Amino acid sequence: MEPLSSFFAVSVILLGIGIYGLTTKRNAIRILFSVELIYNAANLNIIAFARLRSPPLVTGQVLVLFTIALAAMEAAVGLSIIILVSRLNAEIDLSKLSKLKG
Amino acid sequence: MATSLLAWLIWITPLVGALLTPLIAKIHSRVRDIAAVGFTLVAAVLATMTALTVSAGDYTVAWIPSLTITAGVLVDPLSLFMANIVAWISLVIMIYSVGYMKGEFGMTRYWFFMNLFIGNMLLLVLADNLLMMFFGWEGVGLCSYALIGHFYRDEAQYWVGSPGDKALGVSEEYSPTKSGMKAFIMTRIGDVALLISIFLIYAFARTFNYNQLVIELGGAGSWAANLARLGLLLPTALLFFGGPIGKSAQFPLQEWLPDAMTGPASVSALIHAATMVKAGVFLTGRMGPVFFIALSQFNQVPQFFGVIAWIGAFTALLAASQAAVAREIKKVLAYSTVSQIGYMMLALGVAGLSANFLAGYTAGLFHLLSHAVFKASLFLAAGWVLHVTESRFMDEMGGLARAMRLTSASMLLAGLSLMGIPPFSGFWTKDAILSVSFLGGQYILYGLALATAFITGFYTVRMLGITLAGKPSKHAEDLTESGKHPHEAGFMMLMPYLLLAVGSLGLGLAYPFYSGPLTTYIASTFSSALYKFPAATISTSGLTDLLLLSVSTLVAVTGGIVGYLLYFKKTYEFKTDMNPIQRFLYKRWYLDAIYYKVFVSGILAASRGLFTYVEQGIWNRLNNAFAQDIMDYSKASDQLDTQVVDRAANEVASYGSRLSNFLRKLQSGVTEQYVIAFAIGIILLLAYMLFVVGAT
Amino acid sequence: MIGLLSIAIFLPAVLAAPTYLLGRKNAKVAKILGLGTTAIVFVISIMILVVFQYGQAGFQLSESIPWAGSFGLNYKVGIDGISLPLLMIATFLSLLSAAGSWDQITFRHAEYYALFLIFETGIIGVFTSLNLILFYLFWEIVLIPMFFFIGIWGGPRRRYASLKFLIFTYSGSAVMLFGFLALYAWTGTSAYPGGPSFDYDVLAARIPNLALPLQLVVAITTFVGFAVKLPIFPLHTWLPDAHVEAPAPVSVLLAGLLLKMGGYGLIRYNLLLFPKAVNVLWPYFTTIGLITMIYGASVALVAKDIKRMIALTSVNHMGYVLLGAFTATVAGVSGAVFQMFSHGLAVGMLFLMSGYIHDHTGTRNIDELKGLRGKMPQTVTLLFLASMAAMAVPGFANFISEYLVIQGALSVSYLFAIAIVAPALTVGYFLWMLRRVAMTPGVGPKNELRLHSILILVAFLVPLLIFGVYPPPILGSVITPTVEKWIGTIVALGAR
Amino acid sequence: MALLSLTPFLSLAVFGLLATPAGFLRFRNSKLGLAPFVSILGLAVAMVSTVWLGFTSSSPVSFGGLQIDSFTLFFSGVLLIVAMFVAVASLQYMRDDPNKGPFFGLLLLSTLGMIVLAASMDLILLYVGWELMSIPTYALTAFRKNDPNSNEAAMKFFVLSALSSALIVYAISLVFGITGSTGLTAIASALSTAGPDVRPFGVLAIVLFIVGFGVKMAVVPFHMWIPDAFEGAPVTIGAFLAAGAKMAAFAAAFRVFIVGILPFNVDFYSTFAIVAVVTMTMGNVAALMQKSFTRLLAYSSIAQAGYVLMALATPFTTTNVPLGLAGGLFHVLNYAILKTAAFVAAAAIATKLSVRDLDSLNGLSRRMPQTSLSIAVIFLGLAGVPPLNGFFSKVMLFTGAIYSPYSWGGYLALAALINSGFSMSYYGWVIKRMYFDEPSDQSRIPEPRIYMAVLWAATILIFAIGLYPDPWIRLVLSAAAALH
Amino acid sequence: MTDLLFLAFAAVTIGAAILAIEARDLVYGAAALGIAFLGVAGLFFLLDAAYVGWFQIAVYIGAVVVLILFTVMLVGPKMGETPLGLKRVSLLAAILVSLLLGMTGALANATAFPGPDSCGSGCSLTLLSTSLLKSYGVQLEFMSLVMAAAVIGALALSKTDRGQ
Repeated sequence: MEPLSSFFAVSVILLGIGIYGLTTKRNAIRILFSVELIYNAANLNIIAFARLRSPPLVTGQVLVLFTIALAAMEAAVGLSIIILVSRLNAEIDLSKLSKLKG
Repeated sequence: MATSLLAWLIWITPLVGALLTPLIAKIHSRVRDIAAVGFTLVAAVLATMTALTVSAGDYTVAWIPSLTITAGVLVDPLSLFMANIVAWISLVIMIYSVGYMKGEFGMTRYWFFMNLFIGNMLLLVLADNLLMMFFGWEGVGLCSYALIGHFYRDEAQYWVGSPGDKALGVSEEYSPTKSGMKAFIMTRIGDVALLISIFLIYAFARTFNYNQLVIELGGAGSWAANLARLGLLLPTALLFFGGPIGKSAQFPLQEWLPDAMTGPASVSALIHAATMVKAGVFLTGRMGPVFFIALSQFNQVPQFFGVIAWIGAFTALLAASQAAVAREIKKVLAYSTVSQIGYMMLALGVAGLSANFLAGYTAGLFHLLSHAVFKASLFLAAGWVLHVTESRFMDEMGGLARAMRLTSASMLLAGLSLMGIPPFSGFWTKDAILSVSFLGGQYILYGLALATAFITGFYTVRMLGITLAGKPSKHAEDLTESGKHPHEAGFMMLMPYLLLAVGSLGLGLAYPFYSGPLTTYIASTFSSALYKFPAATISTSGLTDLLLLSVSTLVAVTGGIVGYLLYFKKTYEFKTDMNPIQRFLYKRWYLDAIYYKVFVSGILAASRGLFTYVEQGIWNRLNNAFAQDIMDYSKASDQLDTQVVDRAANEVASYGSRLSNFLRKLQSGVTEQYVIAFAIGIILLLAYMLFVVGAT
Repeated sequence: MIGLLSIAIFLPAVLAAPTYLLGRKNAKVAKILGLGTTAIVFVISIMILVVFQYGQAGFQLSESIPWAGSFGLNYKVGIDGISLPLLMIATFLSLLSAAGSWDQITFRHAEYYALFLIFETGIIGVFTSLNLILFYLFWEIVLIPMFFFIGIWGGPRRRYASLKFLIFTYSGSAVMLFGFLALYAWTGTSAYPGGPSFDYDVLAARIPNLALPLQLVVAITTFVGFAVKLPIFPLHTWLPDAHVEAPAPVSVLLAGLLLKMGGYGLIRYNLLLFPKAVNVLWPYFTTIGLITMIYGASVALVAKDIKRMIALTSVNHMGYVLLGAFTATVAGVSGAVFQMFSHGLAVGMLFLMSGYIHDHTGTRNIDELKGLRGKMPQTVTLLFLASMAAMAVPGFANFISEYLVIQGALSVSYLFAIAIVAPALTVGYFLWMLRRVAMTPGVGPKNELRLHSILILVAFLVPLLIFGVYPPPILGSVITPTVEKWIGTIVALGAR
Repeated sequence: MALLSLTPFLSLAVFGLLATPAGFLRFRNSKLGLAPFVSILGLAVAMVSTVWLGFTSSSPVSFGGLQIDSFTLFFSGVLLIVAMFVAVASLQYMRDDPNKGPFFGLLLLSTLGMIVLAASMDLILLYVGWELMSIPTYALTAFRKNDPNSNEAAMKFFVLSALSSALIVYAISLVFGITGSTGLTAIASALSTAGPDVRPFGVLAIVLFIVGFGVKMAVVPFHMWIPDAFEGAPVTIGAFLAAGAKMAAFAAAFRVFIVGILPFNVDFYSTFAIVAVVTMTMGNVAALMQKSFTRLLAYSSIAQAGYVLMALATPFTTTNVPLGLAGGLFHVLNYAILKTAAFVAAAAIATKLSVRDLDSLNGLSRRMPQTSLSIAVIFLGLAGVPPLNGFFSKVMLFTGAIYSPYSWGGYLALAALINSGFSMSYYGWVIKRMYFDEPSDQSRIPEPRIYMAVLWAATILIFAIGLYPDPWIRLVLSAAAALH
Repeated sequence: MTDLLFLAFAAVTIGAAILAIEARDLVYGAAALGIAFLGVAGLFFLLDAAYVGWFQIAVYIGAVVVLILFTVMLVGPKMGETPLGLKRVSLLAAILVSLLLGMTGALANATAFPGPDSCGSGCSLTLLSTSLLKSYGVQLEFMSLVMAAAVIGALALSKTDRGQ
């Protein structure tokens, strides 16, 4: 089996892509993508950590089940907010959503 | 104890009287006047009774316990001598005031301050310690200030100085309020020196009490020794003398007294001739012996007493020279007072310089007595003359002798006494001073004093000649034409100065009889074993005495003759174009102007600078700027604040609001920028944890 | 058991609520309740005066109730010879100021008197509390009513002045609080059995064992807090603004009492708690005091507004307190305490008078006040007397106090002879003011104060004169024994 | 019976679920409907049971990862007060909203999530609680559906909050990786023996936890959503976010750091100290120039977060007394009351004046005297003026800092005190506006009774806690001890 | 074998993730995101977490991606995205991310990882289900409440109110 460092590397790269997306993208939905990628990175980490230790732990899988479910629910509410925003505003471009400031 | 209460009451009575005056004034103005005189009378009687019944001693009560300071009344020959002079002359002048001040406004205030003054003066004289003395000292200064400015409405008739008088561009005209303030501040300079000295003495002696100070003099561990060890004894003594210099108007603080003539004549007579200005002489007399003993242990006597003597002699000459050209009658008298006090100081100074301390000492005090009498008389008479002629300038008088015989006679008597013509009291006492300086070997001082005597003769005759003799001036004639004939004063006013003038003659006639006993009496002040004065008496031959007497008389008479020749025959006219010497003297040697330029203008300029550049310029701005910026922002809603607030924003302090604004603008509302900040935050935290805290 | 002190402290605050509620409908009720309460408190303070045992050095009438004991906080009050004069002047000036407010406050009476009573609670509390946090609590309570006094009832620049006042003093007290908390923490270590505490007596016993650097830190930080209130030279700029804008009765409180809080704190907390630190710091503190004295006097010399001038004299006079306190001599400290007492009365009178004059003439500009004598002869006489007191003319209590301070300073170092410049300058600016205001020919019709106003002003004078001539009742049997004891203690512990 | 300890949770869950359907029922023809009363009843039951539990239960009770100890009860009390105030104020504020059922339902569920956060001794539960708290607040922030500001606020809030949730999960993953457990006690024991090789992961986890919690705690620089969200959200929800969500995040942080990570030999204290100073300074400085009342409140709440952070920087004294921690908890209580009340006052102003500009506050004392008075009291409390409640918690916090074993403790306290002094400039400025400035419109404005009830209740609490702090200090000390 | 599979899954995941972020069309992006989720699920399979893998596919692809697609459809015409005005921002982002990655990499390098072990009972589904229901019952309860809340919230937000 691959060593933990490989999985960790994938996880960190996913985290990086997520943060990159967050910082450079302006579309709300795409920002949601980025957040989901970070979740996946974390989940991958957990599973890998749980499996690649002696003895392997089942708790990791339980944790990931929770995070997957909760992230999905969060995404659901987030998407409904996006829909709401799109109703009143011309677009869901976050850089245009800057009436509240300073 | 019961009898010592008499001594306490001497100074308490007039003080209480002063406080009661406003209340009594509510009853009737007449009652008020009588009561005011009455309080003084009680004080005078008490003073005499004390002298007769109370045994010498120091009567004390607790006062400031944290420093074990007591309050007390010191009954000894010196204090009683002074107290009696002060109280009785005050009484005479108070009586004069009843007539003189009739119908003037602010009489309640006048009586209040007069009695307050008398009370404080008596306190000054009777106090048994320096601190209480200082109370009185400040009190008389304050009353003087108030009374000089009595005519605070500043009507031109009460000013001093000829219209347009200027020296070095500084106006030499003084209104009552201005001169009052000048007097207070100038004397205050001396007071500061005095206060420092008192503190220094206290710091080492741990007492203010005169007797204690003397008792603790002896030995190596005494306060004087400790002061001397630090080299502070002589400075302390000299600083102490600063007080007398200021109060008694000696050089270099003599300039306030001539201008103090803006006060009513009675005030001038009481405060600026007879009593307060003598406080300096008294204090020197009080502490002089103490310093003498103290300094003699360290051979520093000549330095201190030399200063006194030289200042006295120089002031005498300086003031006399100014009196010789003065235009206003009261100013002549004021200069003369300064000059005569200079004599007294000279005497006290020479006392320390010569072998026989007591001779000089008593000469000074005797001159104090005789001067008090004749100068009070002169002032009071001058007051009447001023009143009658409605002018303060001598050149607007003239020929008064015909209409006012008694006044003229009394002025003549007192004037002769001032000149030092035998057998008037002034002759004896001035001669005593001259002879102690001569016999003490101080020939230069003697020369100065002799010169002064010459000028004194001159200016006295000049004054009498211009005012009393000759023809009436144009001003006087105008007055007569308008129906205001010069006339004699009423009894209540005439009596006081006539009495004093005659008294001056009487004192002179009786001098040979009482001088011996009185000397002994005053000398008994120093009966304590502590006063180890040089015992040597100056042995003089009768011939020397006679010679000295003749010389001084001759000099005074010569001066008088010069004056007579110049002023008795001609009508005097005041001319603005004077020869250089006259101008120099008339402008008061330019001392006043220089003082003003240096101190008043200088200090004001400095203060203003401090205010403008430091207070407003730096601190206010620095501190304001922060609040300032808040206000700037609020201008939309609050115009007023911004308009009032100084708009100069300070760079340093406005950082706060600028930063705040910067942070506010940083909040751009754009989410992606928030995320960038977020990412930067993570990096910084991680970096800190890794590199500073250390991950491994 | 609630003692006299607690009653004196809390009675005003308790009565503030009815004053506000009942006074809202009828201004007169507010006035009567406000004035009545201050009168009652004054009577209570007289009772305290009766009960007080003279000549004793320790704290008396002490009360101690656990308040937040879990945190070392106790409600602890008591008075000694240092606080008694200040307590008396607090109740007395409050009474007079409330009486002076009768005419001079013309709107929003209910709020005014309610705040006034809260202020009185605060000020009495400051002078009596013996627990650091309790002290701080009262200290801050004083701030808020004052902020409103200036901001609502003040002059044209009131908003600016009130905010400046608030920010300055609050920042100062924040720094001071640091000192208090540090004291709690540093004397709460296991080296000191009994757990951490804010109690004054406990701390006084512990601090001598505290290391010098720590003492220095606490001494300096608390000094900042007190110095802003006092105020000292570079931190004084809030004062002229606050005084000028505040209504006259409030200026009385401000100058008469609020500044004294700083002085009291300096003596009670800064001087007496840190003997070792004082030993290091006194030259600096006294020098600051000296600078403050001279600076205040110099700036007052050119002030055009009479109120501003009086305000700046406070800076001048409070410099004496600082100088006297840190000489750490019996004379200096007694003088400082006595100076607070006498200055409170003198400057209070001056401020109240400036308010009356302003009401009657419509101006406070010294140059415009020329000829006042014609309009208000009695007032001018009183102005004379008050100025004499402030000038420290012998016979007024101020002379004794200023004298004692200078005496104390000179006994420490002869360099302090410079201090004598200050009284000379003081006389200068007062006389100059008097010359322009009082010594000029009277103009205009007579417009004299009413009798009760004059009586209020005279009431200030009475104690000034009595204690000026015969100070032993206050100096000898109250202040000095306490000061002697404390000075003895701290000198033994290393203060100079 | 141990199950009784769950009453607060159960009542919030049950009533929270009931509230939504109850929203469809009318109550005596009133426009309000039944939902608000159901939810207030639920909150009351939870509150009463919490207080009752506080007085009766002595030893901590555990259910799975749920631990009911005095820390939990303390936080549940605080959060319930906040929720109660918010709910009551919302009676007025949401009067015309047709969706009261979901609103109050979500409010209760979110409150439940907050309490779960405070009670969780297990990271999975912590995460569940975190989401239970967050998800309803996203919806609540967007609740003014036709208000673009509300939408925008919700959007920003959601984006950053979701990011923070993701980072927390990532942090949990790392901690799990190191320790192989999600229970905090197990984590603590594992970390105490952790070798140097896992330290880097631990450090990364700590950073991510700080960031994740920091978003809700308003730690600079993760605070930037806060002013926007508070301004855009319905004002009562602003209060809920500022006082409830933030304090719950602190509860989570206390649990994780004090219980879980404390034994780990990494000096995170100085990190927190720096973060605390930066946060309070930034909050105070930025508040100075704000033009809107709610934004000013937002920045002041950021500054207050800085003070509470000191509890994490210096939790224990040299004598190992949790003084700083207790001070932090006390400040949580005081801050929650003060800030909720401040937002309710803002709501009162916003409903009546329909502007949130600070200029509208000019001369408010004459137009809305009760509101102005309570704002003045609240602001003085926030500034830490005695004898108001904020003073004592600050004193404890600052003392704790000086008293801590770290050499920088004194500097931290001094920085905090200077900040505290500085903060008076904008608090005083607002008071000045209300009391000293002239209003452009003199007319008296009627003050809604419901808001006034909340404001007076808060004012009384502010004074009561300030005047007699002893029981509260004891309470926070025992709560702090429960953590340790 | 597993090496190859790992590499494949990892490559698919990372590539799809980048595509999801960078694809111009959001529908493609959503599809790419789904593929990335699939890749992660594959990695889960590799790590003997089959149940979690299936759960991932069900929830992420079955629910999340579908929701996203729906949203994209609904919002559809307003999907425009202003391009970054400044290249510098993306440069900054790249620098930030690489810094983050570098630091994390440095962290990871310093850490010794435990070696793989046989799975044994640790991977059994029974254990998972029992521990989920028994040990984490409370968590599960609360998660159901989160679901309820999410549903209520989503409904309340998407519901069109009368008269509006």
